[in-house]
Amino acid sequence: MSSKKKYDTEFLHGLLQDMLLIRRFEEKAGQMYGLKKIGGFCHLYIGQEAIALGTIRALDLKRDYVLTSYRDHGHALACGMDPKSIMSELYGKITGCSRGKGGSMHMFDLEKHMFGGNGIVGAQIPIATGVAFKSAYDFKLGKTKDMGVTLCYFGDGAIHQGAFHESLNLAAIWKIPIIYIVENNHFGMGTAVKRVSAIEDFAIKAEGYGVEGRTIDGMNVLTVYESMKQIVDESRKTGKSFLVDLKTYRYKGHSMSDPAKYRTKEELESYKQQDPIIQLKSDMIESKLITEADFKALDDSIKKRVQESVEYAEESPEPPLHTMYEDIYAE
Amino acid sequence: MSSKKKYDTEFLHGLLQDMLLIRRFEEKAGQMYGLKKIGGFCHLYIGQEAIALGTIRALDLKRDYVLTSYRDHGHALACGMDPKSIMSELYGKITGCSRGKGGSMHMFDLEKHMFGGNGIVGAQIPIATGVAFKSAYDFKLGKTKDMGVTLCYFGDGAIHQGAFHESLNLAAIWKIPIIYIVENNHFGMGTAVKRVSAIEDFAIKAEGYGVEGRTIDGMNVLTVYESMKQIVDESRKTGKSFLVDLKTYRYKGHSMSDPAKYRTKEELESYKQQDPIIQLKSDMIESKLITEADFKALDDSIKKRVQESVEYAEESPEPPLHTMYEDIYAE
Amino acid sequence: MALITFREALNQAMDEEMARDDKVFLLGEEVAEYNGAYKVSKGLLDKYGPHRVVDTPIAELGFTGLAVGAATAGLRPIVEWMTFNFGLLALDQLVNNAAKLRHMSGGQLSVPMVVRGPNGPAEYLSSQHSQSFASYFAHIPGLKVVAPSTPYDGKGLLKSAIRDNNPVIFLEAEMMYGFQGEVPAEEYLLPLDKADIKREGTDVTLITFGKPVQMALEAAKALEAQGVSAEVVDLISLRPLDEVTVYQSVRKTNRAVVIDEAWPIASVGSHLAFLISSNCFDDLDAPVEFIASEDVPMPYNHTLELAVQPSVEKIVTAAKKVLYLN
Amino acid sequence: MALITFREALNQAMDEEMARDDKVFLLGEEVAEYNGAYKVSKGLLDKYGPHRVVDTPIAELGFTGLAVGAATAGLRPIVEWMTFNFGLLALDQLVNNAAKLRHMSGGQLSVPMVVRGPNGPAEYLSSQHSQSFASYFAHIPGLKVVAPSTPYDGKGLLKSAIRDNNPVIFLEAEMMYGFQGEVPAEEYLLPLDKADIKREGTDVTLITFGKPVQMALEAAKALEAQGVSAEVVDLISLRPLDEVTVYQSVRKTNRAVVIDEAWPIASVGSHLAFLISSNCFDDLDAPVEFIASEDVPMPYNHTLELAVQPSVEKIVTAAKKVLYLN
Ligand SMILES: Cc1ncc(C[n+]2csc(CCOP(=O)(O)OP(=O)(O)O)c2C)c(N)n1
Ligand SMILES: Cc1ncc(C[n+]2csc(CCOP(=O)(O)OP(=O)(O)O)c2C)c(N)n1
Ligand SMILES: [Mg+2]
Ligand SMILES: [Mg+2]
Repeated sequence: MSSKKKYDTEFLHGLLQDMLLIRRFEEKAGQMYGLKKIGGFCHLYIGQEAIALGTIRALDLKRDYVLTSYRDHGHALACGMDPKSIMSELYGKITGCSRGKGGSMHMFDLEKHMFGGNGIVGAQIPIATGVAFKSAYDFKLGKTKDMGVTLCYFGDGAIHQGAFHESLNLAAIWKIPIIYIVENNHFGMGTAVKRVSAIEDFAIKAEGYGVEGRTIDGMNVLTVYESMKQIVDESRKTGKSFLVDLKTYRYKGHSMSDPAKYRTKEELESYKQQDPIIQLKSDMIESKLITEADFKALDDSIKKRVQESVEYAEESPEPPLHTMYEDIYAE
Repeated sequence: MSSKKKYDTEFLHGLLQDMLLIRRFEEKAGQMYGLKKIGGFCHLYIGQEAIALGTIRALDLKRDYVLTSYRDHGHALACGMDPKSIMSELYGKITGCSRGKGGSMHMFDLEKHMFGGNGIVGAQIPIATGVAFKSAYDFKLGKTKDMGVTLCYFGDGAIHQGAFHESLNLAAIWKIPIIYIVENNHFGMGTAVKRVSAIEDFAIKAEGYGVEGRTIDGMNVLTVYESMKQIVDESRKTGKSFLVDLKTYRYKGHSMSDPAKYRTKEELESYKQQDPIIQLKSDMIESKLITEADFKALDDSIKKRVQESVEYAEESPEPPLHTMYEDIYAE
Repeated sequence: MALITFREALNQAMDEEMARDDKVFLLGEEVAEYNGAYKVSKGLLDKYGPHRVVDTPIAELGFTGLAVGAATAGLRPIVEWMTFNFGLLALDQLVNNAAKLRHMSGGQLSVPMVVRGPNGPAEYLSSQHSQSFASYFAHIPGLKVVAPSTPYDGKGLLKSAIRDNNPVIFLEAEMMYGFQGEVPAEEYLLPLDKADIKREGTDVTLITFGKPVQMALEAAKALEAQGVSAEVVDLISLRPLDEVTVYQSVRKTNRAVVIDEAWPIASVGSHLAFLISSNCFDDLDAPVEFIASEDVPMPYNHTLELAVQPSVEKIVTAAKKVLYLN
Repeated sequence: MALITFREALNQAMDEEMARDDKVFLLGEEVAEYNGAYKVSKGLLDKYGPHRVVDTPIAELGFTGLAVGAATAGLRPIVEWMTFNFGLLALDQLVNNAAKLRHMSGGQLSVPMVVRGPNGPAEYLSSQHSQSFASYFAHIPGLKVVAPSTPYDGKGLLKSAIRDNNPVIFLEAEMMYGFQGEVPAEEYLLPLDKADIKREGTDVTLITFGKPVQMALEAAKALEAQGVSAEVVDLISLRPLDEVTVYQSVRKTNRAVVIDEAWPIASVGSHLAFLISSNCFDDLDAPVEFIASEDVPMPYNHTLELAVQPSVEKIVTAAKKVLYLN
């Protein structure tokens, strides 16, 4: 592996730190869910960290945008949102990023260009296409010199929604700078990909729309980053859209109530062998960029940060009753 | 051309006669529309006759099914529906096949397995998939030895609907014996295919679903028939589904109110040079199967039949007022 | 009679009807191998196999439309929408097709299918997952719509819905699956078009359907303690509306409170409140009170989401208002 | 003032707003090169070019969702649905997304967009193409809904809708595009939340919105000839409801007829009839009369389709009924 050569230490450090932040944050969210501090659906991102980090680091969030599904804590963190505002949102507190209105599935940060968090499978696909349309529009009207790029994440289950089909066609004919990212964790709830798809590799679908398809190992954050960097640059310059199938795995059940009996321990273990955090860590240790002790220290500081987010959420006030009438209409 | 060798005269005669029946029926419908005997949307099939005939003749309508869009007079006639019941329906009379409830877009004949006639672009695609699902279901439950096959027609404009995407995937994963037929007349209303699609040949989309794709000249009825015969047989035996892109042209506007200014005279003329009726007629004359005089006689008899359908419709009674409460719920 | 849950009652209904008629099949997301997101279809895959208990891709428009087609061709599909929130994606197939194919074909086609699943507010799910769409279906001629409130009703109605030759929308609720109630061992069917008096009373009529029926019964108990005798009418059928039963009750009590957990504007509840206002004009001693959810998207925060919805308290207060008490 | 058609008025509104703000763009099927299926967008492509007047594929869910996204990112899309019948395919994007994104993001996002096009019964189009879905939108918090009835209102309201920072559903009607009316040369805006008294009267209030307003005005004329003075309230806004204006009128006339061309159950019309019944309980001299379309899918046959819908005659009869005449 070549991390040493191509990247500066700080960049790699950042990746490691933020993947670890997602991991620890999600573990804590799961724990707090067990304590009934968090309710409803809560979809953890553990195992898929390389995707959020590897893709979002390829962006310039001043002009680029991120939209995803309900499995959105990881993307929110990768966009630089404060763990406090996310944990608080999980608690339904007024200090949450969405003022306790959205909960787990609806993390938003307008300033950081994190546009949610959507609970309807596939609904974010046309919406993200529209966000990206704005970038193309400004460019075509001569308002910008190059385009913002939008990343649109969805699952292997979501790809069969009509919304996917309609959006890819729109992106292709209007040259919309968007990258459609299948976070292919091999299951939509309890349904294995092959039970609902006659094809295995979703990149094949790209050709039917005249967009470009790619298949990428989603367990290695540097592989993800490198491919995405290239794709994002091309999309920015040309307005081309891409369909990227990133193979990954979720370690936990679909949501907190799912015992995940539909898969084998062995399958799960084989993915844990490729754990994105361990991969990068080993690589960095091998390259002498960090030591085990450094890692331990990093991990401790992250755990502390996560714990602080819990304390913040615990101490934050409930939204007052009258807020139920707020945040519905804009002035 | 080889019509003489492969087909018996009667079969070819039937094709010629029924294409001519559609042509003359549609011309008359257009005329009656001009006289305000018919109202609303009326989408004529002139130019596309080879498709309805060439495909439906490949079926066994005892067990096979037909579903199409609002441009449905041709399919209704090709399924063997009486021109009287169709013209009467256009007049909104109680003797119409749909008792004056449906009009031009909703021709149905349960017994002849003509399942309509749908006014929502693309809506017939999942419905037809369901009709075909019934055939697969009976087969899987051991009730039948081989399967009925369903033909599902839609336009080059309809293919961009999500309903298309969702249906093809269902057909592929469940091995549903259905043939998706794009009647590619190059325009959806005033929109040329290439303005709403980044790919030209829709058969390419098939691969993305794991179904088989074909492109066929839709102006030659024998070409259509031969390809379809083979496809229908294969689908019947294997439950395979197909996506077939049949290239054709509509001579008239989209509906009666459309002056069709979006295309050139030359383009229209070039298709008229390949007119499906003239092609078959010339071929049969060349092969000495008919004479010009035979053709004239056939045409006259068909015109008479069409005229009779008008008289029938004219003389038929209006639906009584109380019928507005009928045909809504089944017992 | 056995005490079983609403979930089990629905399961029994499907099981019995699938055993009775092999044209009946179930399809939806996670209904087979996972036994249903809410376990309503538990055991059916094992019993009837994958051709009759069918896991679908996440493609509501597609598989609902497929069911419409299969129904016209002679099968009797039961579609499970994981929740009715997702059913919006499939609305065209129900409203423009299932409800109209018989009409547009002049009575030739019929569409014997059931669409069932949880509708209405759940818990901690925010705005996209906690809404009642009852009015969307009740609005549409060509559909039948029922909303049971007990295991007994659920079983009898679902069996009738499956045997009905029309598209029937069958509204359940996530929070109801655990409700318990008595269900006889013998087979029974219930009519799809009849309201049911769940409790008799003389002073005020509380009318609702689905999950809030329990609230109305609790409110009736609380009112009893305060000397008020409340009658509870469980509407059951939202299309057609059993107006006769409703009017009979209101003409007896002369006071009505309608409860609907949907948003107020253009709801089944306000429609009913209008019908009563108009048809019992001379019998009413007070304007009809109508309790709906607050006219806002559902917030995630639990305190807010409870405050948004109808409650026993709100019903008691409304009943007292029409009685001019306090 | 110039006499122009409803179609031209809408065209002017879009034209002026597109000239004023280059964030405004129009998209939909056939809106550009074809100038609109009903020619409402005539000339806009020539004036603003293909980046701002955009022909879409037939993909209602996709392009409506795209507009939602573009709006959150700062543009001001006007979506033309060729007809609202096809909009059912896109309902998820309006109901689950456009109406809720602001709420779910705790007030961060806004969705300034307009969805417009013909809604309601047209002529000779059978069941799938001739239906009013007004109640589907009025039901949903997070949306605004307006239904103008004249060129003047159409222009002023559409301009306001385009400038509004929320998703506005703008209901037109195929049969209305040719309606003529006076429109001033100077720019004007109209409020999205106000009803309008279209004719003053003292004996009975006729309340409706959209296309049937003309019918109500004709009915008022016919009633005048019979010595009855009818007030006509044009509701205009279906969400929010301008209850004040409605109640003021009913409290003056003590009699109300509500007309809605949708199906009756769970409609805007019956909701309004309930609100009046309840809030003007002590003022009403007769139960509110409600005229909707018959509760059936629309037949193609013209005689039947006219019989199904509200009519001047039906309104006159209802007005007389609440006045206990005949
Ligand atoms: C339209 C819609 N249908 C169904 C659901 C219920 N649901 C939520 S997540 C999910 C599975 C999605 O799987 P996938 O797209 O692979 O994403 P993953 O959860 O694996 O990240 C389903 C069926 C929903 N939220 N929305
Ligand atoms: C869902 C929906 N959107 C729009 C329309 C209006 N419309 C009717 S036909 C048509 C064009 C369809 O073109 P195509 O699929 O190519 O079929 P063709 O008319 O060429 O046979 C459109 C946009 C509709 N009926 N349904
Ligand atoms: Mg997945
Ligand atoms: Mg076409």
